[in-house]
Amino acid sequence: MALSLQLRDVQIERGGRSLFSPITATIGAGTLVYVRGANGAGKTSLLRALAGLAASSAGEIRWGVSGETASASVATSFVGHANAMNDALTVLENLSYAAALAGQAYQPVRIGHALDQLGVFKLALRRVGTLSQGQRKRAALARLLLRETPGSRAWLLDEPFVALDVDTQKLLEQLIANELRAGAIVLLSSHQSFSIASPQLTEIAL
Amino acid sequence: MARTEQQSNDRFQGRWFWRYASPAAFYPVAGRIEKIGWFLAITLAIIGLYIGFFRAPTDAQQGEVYRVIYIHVPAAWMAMIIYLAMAFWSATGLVLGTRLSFMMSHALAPTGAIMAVIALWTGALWGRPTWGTYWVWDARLTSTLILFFLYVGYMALAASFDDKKKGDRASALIALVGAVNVPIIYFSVNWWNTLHQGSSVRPGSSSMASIMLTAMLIMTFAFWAYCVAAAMHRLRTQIIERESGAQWVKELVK
Amino acid sequence: MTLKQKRLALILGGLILLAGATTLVLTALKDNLAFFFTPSQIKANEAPINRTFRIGGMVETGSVKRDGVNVSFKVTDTAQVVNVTYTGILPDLFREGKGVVAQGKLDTNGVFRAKEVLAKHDENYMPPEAASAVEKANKAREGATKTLKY
Amino acid sequence: MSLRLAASAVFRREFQLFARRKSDWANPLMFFVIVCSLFPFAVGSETERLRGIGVGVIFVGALLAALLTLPRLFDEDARDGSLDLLLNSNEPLAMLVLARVAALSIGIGAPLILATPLFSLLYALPSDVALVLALAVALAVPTLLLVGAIAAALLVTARGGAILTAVLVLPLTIPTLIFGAGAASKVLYGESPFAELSLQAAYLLFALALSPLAASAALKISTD
Amino acid sequence: MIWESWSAFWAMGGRGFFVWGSYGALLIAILAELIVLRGARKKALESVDEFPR
Repeated sequence: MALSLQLRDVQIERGGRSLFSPITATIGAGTLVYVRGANGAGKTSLLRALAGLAASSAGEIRWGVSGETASASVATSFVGHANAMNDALTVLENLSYAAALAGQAYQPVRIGHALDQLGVFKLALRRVGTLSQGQRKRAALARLLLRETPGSRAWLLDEPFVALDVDTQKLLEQLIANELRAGAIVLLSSHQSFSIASPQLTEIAL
Repeated sequence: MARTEQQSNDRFQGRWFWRYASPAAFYPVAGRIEKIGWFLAITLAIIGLYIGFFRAPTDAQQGEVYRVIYIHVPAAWMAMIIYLAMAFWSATGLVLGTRLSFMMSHALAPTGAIMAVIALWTGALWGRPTWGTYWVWDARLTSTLILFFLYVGYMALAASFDDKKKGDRASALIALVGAVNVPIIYFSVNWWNTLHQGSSVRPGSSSMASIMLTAMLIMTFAFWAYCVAAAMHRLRTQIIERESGAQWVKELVK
Repeated sequence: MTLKQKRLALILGGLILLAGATTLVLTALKDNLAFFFTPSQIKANEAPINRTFRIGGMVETGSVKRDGVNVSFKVTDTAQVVNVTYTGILPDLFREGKGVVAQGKLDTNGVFRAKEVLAKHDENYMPPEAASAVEKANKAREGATKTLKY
Repeated sequence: MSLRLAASAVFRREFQLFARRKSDWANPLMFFVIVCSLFPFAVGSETERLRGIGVGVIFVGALLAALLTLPRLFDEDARDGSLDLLLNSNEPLAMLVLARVAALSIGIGAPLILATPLFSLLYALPSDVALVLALAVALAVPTLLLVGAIAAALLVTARGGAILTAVLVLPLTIPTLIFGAGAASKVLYGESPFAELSLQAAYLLFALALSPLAASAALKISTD
Repeated sequence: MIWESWSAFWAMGGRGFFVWGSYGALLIAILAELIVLRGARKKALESVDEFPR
C-alpha cells in the first residue's frame, strides 16, 4: 500500500491569472510536505486541487496507490478550514456520514476509537452546534483516522493547528508522525510553528 | 471536467481552425465580419423595406397592418436562432474549453433578448387590430415570452459570478439546459393553447404572395446580418476587456 | 463494480428513463386531443352546460346580426349549427364564411354566450382545427357506418 | 455495494436533519398554507370564482413553496464544508445528488401533497379534483426540485442566489405546471386527466434522467 | 407607387399607429443597442489605458 504523488508543471488560476509558477515534484511514501507561502499564495487552492476538489489550470496531478494510478478520492483525506460537520447532527452522525461517502460501512467502533485518539470520545453523541471551536476541530480531525489501515491515505491538512490548544497540537503532531511512519503522505500548510518527526521532509514554497 | 485551453491546444496543434480559436487571432477577423454585417444589414433593410412598403400590395384580409410582418417574423426567428447559436457555442466551450466560444455565447445573448422583445412588442401591436387584443396567451407569444425569460436568466447568471471563468461555464450549462427544454416548453404551451395562426411559410408550398414573401425574406437576412454585426462588435469589446493585460491590446489602443 | 461498469449502468438507467418518458408521451398523444368543441359535439350533448369552454367552426354566411354592440351569429361545421351571442367589438378578421373560435358558456336553451371571440386566419383562411372539424362532419354525413371519435 | 451505502447515507442524513429541524419542512408548508389562504381575500369568496382559480392557486402555491427550499440543497453544506465530502466521494456525484433530491422531495413534498386536498375543499373543489390535484402536485414537486437542483448547484457560491434561482427555475417548470393544472381542470370539467398526467410523468422521468448529471456538472463548476 | 399620397402612406389604411408603433419600437431598440455597444467599447478601451505601459 505504498502511496506516491507526482506533480508535473501544476498551475492554478484564480480570476484569470496564475497563482504560482509551475510546480513539479515527486513525493514518495512517508514524506511530510510543508506547503509554505504568504496569504493568497494559493496554499488552499493547491491542497484542494490535490484533493480533487478543484481543477488545476495546467499540468498533471497523479496519485498512486501500490504503483497504480488512483483517483484523489481514494488516495486522500482532506481537512480544510471548514469542519465538514453539520451543526444539527451529532459528531457520530457526521462522522458516519463522512465514512459512508468514503466507501466504508457503518463502524461505530472505529469511529469511537478515532474520537478516543483525539480525546473527544465523550462528545460522540453531542450535537456539533453545542461544541466549542477547538472541540469541533478535534472531532473533524477524527475523520482522518477513519481510513482503512494506518498509512493508506494521504492527509491533506489546511491549517490544521488553528483553534487547537498546545496539548492538542502536540497530540496531532504525534498522530501525523505515526501516520508517516505507517507510510502515509502528509501535506500541510500552517502559519504556526510545529515539530513533527518525519523520515522525509519536503517543502513546497509558493 | 472541461479541458483547459492549453491542453486542447496541444491536441489540435496544427489544425487551421485552431488558430482562430484564440481571441487575439480572431479579433481582426471579427472586425471584418462586423463591417460586412453592418453593410449587408443596411443595404438589405433598405431593399426589403422598399419592396415591402412600395411594391407589395395591400393584404386582402388584414389591410395595411400586415406590413408589421416584415419585422415581426424575422425578429421572432432571430430570437429562436440566436438561442440555438448560444447553446451551440456554450456546448463547444464546455467540450473544448475554448474561451472564445464562451465569449461568442455572451456576445449573442443581449441581441437575442432584444429580438425577443421586438417580436413580442410588434406581435402585440399587430394582434390588437387583427385578433382584437394586444395580448393573447397563445402558443407562440407565450413561448417567445418564455424564451425571453431564458435569455434574462442566462445573462443574470453570467453577471453574478466575479470569476469570469466560472461564470462562463455556469452560464454555458444553463444555456444548454434551456436549449434542451425549449422544445418541451414549446410543445407544452402548444398543447395548452393552440389558438394562433398556422405558420404561413413552409418550404415548398408557400401561401404568401411571392412579393410579400420576398420582402420578408430579404428583411430576415437584414436582421441576420444586423445580429451578426452586433454580436461581433460585442465580442470584440469583450476581447479587449478580458485581454486588457496583453501586449497586443495595448498596442491596439495606442 | 468497476468505475467503468458503474458509468455504463448509469447511462443505461438514464436511457431507460428516457424511453419511459417517450412511451408516456406517445400514450398521451393517443388520448383526446380536442381543444374545443364542434357544433356537432354540442348538439350531441357532449359539451357541458354552464361551464366555460371553446367552440370552433365557421361563421355561417348571412347569419351575423348586429344590434349596437350586441352581435349574434351562427357557428357551423357544415353538419350542425349553434347560435352564438356576443357583446363587444369583433376583431378585423371576423368574417362570414371564415373560421372562428369563441370562448364562453352554453345556456340551457342551447345558445352559446361568448365572452370572447377570436378570429383566426391562415393559409387556408380557416384554423386547421376548424377545417378538420368541417372535414369530420362531412365524413360523418357521408358514411353512417363510420363511427367518429373526437 | 458502496454506491448504495453512500447514497443511502446521503438519504438518511436528510431525514436526520428533517427530524432535528422541523422548520425545514414546516416552513414551506406554512408558506403554502398562507399563500393559499390569501387569495380569497383578494378575489372574493363566491364559490364559483374560487372554484375557477382554485386549481391554479394551489398548484402555483405548492411550486413556490418547493422553490423556497432549494437553497437548502447545497448552501448550508457549502458553508460548513460538508459539500467537500460529497464532491470527494468515489461514487458518481450524480447519484448522490439524486439521493439528496429524492429525500428532499419526500420531506418537503409529502406535507405539501397532504395539504393539497385540504385546500381543495376550501376552494370548493370536488373530491375527485382534490385527489388528482394532489397527484399532480406529487409529480410536480420532484420535477421542480430536480430542475432546481441545477440552479441551486450553480449558485452555491454566486451572488443573489435565491432570486436568481427563481428566475432560472420557474420558466423550466412551465411544462409541469401546464400539464398538472390541466389535469385537475379536466377532472373539474368531467373529463379524463390521463393524457395530462402521463405527460407530467414523462417530464418528471426526463428530468430524472438528465438533471442529476447537469446538477453534478454544475456543482463541479461552481466549487472549482 | 401603390400609395396615393404620403399622407395615405403614413395613415397605413387607418392602422398607422400599429404599423409605425412597431417600426418605431424596432428603431428605438436598435439605436439603444448601438449606443450601449459604443459605450461598452469606449469603457473597455479606457480600462486598457489605465494599465501601466
